[in-house]
Amino acid sequence: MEAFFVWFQWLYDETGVNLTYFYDSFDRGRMIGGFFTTIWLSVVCLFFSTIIGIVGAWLQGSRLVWTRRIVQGYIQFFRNTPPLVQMYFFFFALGNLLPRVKNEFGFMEPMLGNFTWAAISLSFFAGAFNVEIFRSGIEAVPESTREAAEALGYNRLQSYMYVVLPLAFRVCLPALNNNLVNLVKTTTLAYAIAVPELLYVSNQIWSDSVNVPEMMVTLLILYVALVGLLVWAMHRWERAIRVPGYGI
Amino acid sequence: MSGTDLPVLLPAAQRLTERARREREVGGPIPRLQARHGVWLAVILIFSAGAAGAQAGAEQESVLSIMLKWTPLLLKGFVFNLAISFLAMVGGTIVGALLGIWQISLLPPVRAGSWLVTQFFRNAPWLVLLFFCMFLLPFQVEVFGLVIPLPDWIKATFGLALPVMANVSEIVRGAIQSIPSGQWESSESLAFNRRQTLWQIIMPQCIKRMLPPWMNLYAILTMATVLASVVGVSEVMTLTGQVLSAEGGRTDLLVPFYSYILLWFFIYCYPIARWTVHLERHFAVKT
Amino acid sequence: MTATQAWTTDQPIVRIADVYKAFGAVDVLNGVSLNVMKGEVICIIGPSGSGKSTLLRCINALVPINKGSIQVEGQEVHDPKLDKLELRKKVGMVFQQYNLFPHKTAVQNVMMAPITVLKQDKTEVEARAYALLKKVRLEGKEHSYPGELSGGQQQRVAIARSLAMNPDVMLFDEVTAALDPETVKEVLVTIRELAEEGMTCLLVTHEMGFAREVADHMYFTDRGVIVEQGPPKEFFANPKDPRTQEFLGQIL
Amino acid sequence: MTATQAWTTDQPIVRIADVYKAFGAVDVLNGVSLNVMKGEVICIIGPSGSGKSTLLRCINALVPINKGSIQVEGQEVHDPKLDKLELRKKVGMVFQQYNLFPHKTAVQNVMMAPITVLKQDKTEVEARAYALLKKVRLEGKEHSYPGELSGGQQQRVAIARSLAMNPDVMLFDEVTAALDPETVKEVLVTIRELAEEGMTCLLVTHEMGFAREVADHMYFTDRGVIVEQGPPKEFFANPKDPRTQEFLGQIL
Amino acid sequence: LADSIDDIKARGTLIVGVKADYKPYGFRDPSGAIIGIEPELAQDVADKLGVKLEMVPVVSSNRMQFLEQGKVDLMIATMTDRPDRRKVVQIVDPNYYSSGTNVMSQKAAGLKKWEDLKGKPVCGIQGAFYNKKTQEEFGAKIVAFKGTAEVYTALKQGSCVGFVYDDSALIAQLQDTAQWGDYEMGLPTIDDAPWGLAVRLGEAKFAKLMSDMIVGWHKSGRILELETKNGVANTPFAKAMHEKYKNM
Ligand SMILES: Nc1ncnc2c1ncn2[C@@H]1O[C@H](COP(=O)(O)OP(=O)(O)OP(=O)(O)O)[C@@H](O)[C@H]1O
Ligand SMILES: Nc1ncnc2c1ncn2[C@@H]1O[C@H](COP(=O)(O)OP(=O)(O)OP(=O)(O)O)[C@@H](O)[C@H]1O
Ligand SMILES: [Mg+2]
Ligand SMILES: [Mg+2]
Repeated sequence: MEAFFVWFQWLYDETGVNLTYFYDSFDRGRMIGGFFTTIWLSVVCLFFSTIIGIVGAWLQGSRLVWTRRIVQGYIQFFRNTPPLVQMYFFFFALGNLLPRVKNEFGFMEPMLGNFTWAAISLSFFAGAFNVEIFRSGIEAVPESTREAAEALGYNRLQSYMYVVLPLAFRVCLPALNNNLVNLVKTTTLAYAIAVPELLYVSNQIWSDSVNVPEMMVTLLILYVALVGLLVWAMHRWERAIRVPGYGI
Repeated sequence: MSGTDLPVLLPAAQRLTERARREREVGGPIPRLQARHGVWLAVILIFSAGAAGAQAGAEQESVLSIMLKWTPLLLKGFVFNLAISFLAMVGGTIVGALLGIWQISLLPPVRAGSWLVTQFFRNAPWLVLLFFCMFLLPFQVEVFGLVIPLPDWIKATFGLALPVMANVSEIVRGAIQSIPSGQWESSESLAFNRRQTLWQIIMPQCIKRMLPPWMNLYAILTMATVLASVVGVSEVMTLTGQVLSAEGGRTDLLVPFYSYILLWFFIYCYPIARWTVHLERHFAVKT
Repeated sequence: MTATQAWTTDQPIVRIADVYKAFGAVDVLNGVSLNVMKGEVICIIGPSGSGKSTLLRCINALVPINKGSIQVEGQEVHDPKLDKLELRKKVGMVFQQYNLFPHKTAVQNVMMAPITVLKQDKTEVEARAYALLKKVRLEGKEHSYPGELSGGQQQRVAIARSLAMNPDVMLFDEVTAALDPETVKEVLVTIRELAEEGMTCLLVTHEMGFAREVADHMYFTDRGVIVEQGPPKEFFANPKDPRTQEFLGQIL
Repeated sequence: MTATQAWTTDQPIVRIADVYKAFGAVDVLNGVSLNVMKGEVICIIGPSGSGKSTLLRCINALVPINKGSIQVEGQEVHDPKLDKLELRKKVGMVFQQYNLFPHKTAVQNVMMAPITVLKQDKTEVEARAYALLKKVRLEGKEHSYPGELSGGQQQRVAIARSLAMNPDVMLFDEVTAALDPETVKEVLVTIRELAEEGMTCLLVTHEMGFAREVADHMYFTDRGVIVEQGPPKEFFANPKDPRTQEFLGQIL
Repeated sequence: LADSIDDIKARGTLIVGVKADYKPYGFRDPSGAIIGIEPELAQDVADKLGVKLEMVPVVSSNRMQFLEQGKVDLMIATMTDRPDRRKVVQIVDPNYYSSGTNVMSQKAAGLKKWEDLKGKPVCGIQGAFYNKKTQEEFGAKIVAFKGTAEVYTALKQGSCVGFVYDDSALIAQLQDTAQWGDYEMGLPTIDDAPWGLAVRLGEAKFAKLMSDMIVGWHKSGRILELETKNGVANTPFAKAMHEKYKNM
């Protein structure tokens, strides 16, 4: 293993290709930390944005005008403003409004840290798109299928949970898939509020070691792999829940 | 898969037409909600917050007047954002549409090649693509001794057009594949060739399905133009950072300034979103 | 809630009195009255758009009515205070397009409602579901998805799904459309068996041969009113109303 | 390409000889042979899944065959060198699901193919399209979109659309399924008129009454082979094959 | 290979990469022009060459690429002179400026020595080279943001205990007692690191010219003058260099 790391030192000396995270244990630690932060942030946001999408689409079908309006307002706000600015907004503006708590060093610090805010703002951002995606899926479920559920005595929530949503899910999976891919890529924005994810640590490494191109290539490879994994898993899933006789 | 849509549950087509008919009976589109009121409320809140901040530091210049002072500069930056988003969308859409059609080509190599290109550019982070454009494209090109400069914002346009292209490609492919196969068969049995079928039968039916994801993509792209700072474009976010720094890092400026920028984006993008809904409905009535 | 207040089996189980229904400006039902006794099988025929499906949907409270009264087991269906879920447990409906849940297998389709809606025990429901599928001659197809079944098979799953709720009344909306003669026959046999077991059935159909075979009583609707009725023999042999005569005359 | 090489009108216009077709492991056609003369109307009946639709689609070269020969006007359909577009100009097809182009009005649906494919003059095609729609009794519906037409009306637009190409042979796949008796009658009349004008028609149907009325010759298919054939009178009155007898016996 | 001085003269403009977000070294005025200490130095160079000056705003992640690509002729962009950077661009000797590193924190925190930072969240600026050191040697948890405005806001809201930054900039900030009365710069300044002005590798003639110019600036006290003009206390480095060169 050590020899492996030393080889990259040699590579740098000989060719100028500087992959510090192989031979420098500090950079390696940062890089691994960044990698897992990205994964963790992605997973958290994938989960919550999907929940937001499902609940939002359900609320959008509500009979109460104001519920629908609030959901629409939410969607329009988050879709039409840059997520980077949203993140600032959550962290600096809302973060300031929350009560502070004493931390282990005896300082008053904000109740929610930057990771939490990044997760919240990215979930809301992707969630806004998810609501629309689920809505389109729900609209594609034939009225007659919903009626059949009603005729069997399902109430509104039951027919949504057991019939409409499972079908809508299959219809909108490709679109959802796409949005989730975007979400994973968008987690890079968390670097703006100092969440130590991949872009953030890469940025630190390239400012320390002047190896911007190498780090960019690294980022490219890592993200294409990560997203590729997600796409692959989603496709597997898509196939697994595919309904015979439907879709193309 | 795609931004795009939907391997549609077959009966949906019928049902949607039903709704369109109902809308026609009512004598026009049944209006969806108006997010505007809520938003204006938010705007007023933001401004009052700014004003309050201004009163706190009495001897300092008021937040509002600082914002006004810098507005012309920031607007110049915002113009870059809009120009980049517009050009990248046009370029990306044209190339992406071709790529999407190639994805359903009957020739396996064409199909595989365009699939690969699409997947690669779709999965790579935008920032990294932008950086490579900055890095790989020269700052000027010489054609027959003529030096054509490639300013940063052109590079940024190029860098952003790549992911747009990949996304459009997926949108087009998804939409084409969501058209029931009966449409292909009946065109075939009427002796349409593949090109005629595609352009006269399939594509017109795809428009409605493609519009929402396409406009979503434009929204995402517009928001992503702020990344152009990486290639050195003085777009609005970069300038905002520089302005805040020029004001000496006053902590009461950060939120008002970013809210201000937020508002600009909203004012630009929201009407487009409304217009999409309108267009979608327009196409829905006809099908 | 399970209100059988004043109702006894010697009264009509479904009592429809002077029902009017309009969709916007379109008058669909213009004063329909009919009574169905427990265990009876009635058939409603009539040209397209004459309001047959709408009538069935009104009985099930899927659409509200404008005027008149519909009672099932003595209980007013369009009473705003009525718990619709209770009604639907008593009245089953089979749709022309089957409307099976495409993401569930045949047996799951049958089991879902009793478990979710009636909160019945899963193993018990499962046993009943298999029995029902056997009854509609679908042994071996229990684990097929609707997309893998032929139209006639889907139709029979839909019937089993409704029966699993143990309704007192079944509404069938054009259950034989687009089926081949053999499958029509199978569905016919199934419905007959149900009737023999005392199930009350209301059918809408375009298949005259089928109606003749299965019905205890025929109704002919046109433009939202019942134009003619009677036992099938007489109805087909000597239609009295000119509209009925014309309609029956078209049949090949 | 308009090859009428050796074909003369005294030979069968459609000549199907010993055709085999399998989808993967599923054998669908197992040696089908039949001949249709110019101006003849033939009906193919048979249980669901017996390969009727597949046979029609083979004639139109929508699906390739595994073995055997299909000739239209003396020309081999499954000759790889054949220009399929030329074949399809000669053979029209009407699908069970209509497959109209939902983004075009009725008259546009009819006009599209002649203009795009045959490059015919627009005004001339337009006049013909209106005439065709009149012929299928759709006056006044010319500018309706498919979504605004009833099933029977859509079906007739689909017929007009195929006729606009002036084919020599028409294939109808279950065109009357899910239509009410009155509309079935109208479609029947339309097809009869076509036959009288000398059009060759191949129909697949589940409506025995309809088949009896319209066909010059009946074919009964089961499990991918033609089990029985004959003129309709004899076919319905004295079926010889036990399978046919059973099938016809089911009819109500 | 043509010499870039000839190119610049032929072109009639000198293109210099400067910072635009680092008051007072390089920042915008409301008209959009970039002003500050470094732009003035750049103007001196242009005057010396007798050409017009064009300034390109750079950030740490792209400044070296811009120079390598030929997009800028010269870089005066607060870049710390480090050996690995010398491999990529040619840093001109002598150094034109220098700054030390210090931490601004609440007086109540009572930070006295660098080791006190251990385990605590400390704000920083993305791309600063001392982030790594503070993290690696003193065990602080660096929370780095894009710009100073973000950092000051985060500091105020308690997201970190201090701000590690160039001491000269911190001194200037602390003068605003209305906002920062409760804060101090309690640690000893470390790492007096020199800043380097850079040209492309192999530009011997241009490098020589720039070297002479830097000596000239030190000799004439131009740097000290610019510091005073921009409200920065004269730094020990500038004073020392002036002493060293003034009599040569
Ligand atoms: N939701 C609705 N809104 C408006 N009009 C409707 C609606 N549902 C049905 N109708 C109209 O009511 C009339 C009767 O419809 P219904 O479905 O009851 O006819 P039907 O007798 O079942 O005909 P078919 O035999 O074609 O099924 C039709 O003209 C139809 O267009
Ligand atoms: N593309 C296909 N792939 C696999 N199997 C197919 C395909 N198309 C048809 N089949 C099978 O071929 C058989 C015959 O199908 P076909 O559609 O020709 O029947 P049909 O006689 O028209 O029946 P119906 O009366 O129900 O329309 C069926 O068992 C069907 O499942
Ligand atoms: Mg009906
Ligand atoms: Mg068929």
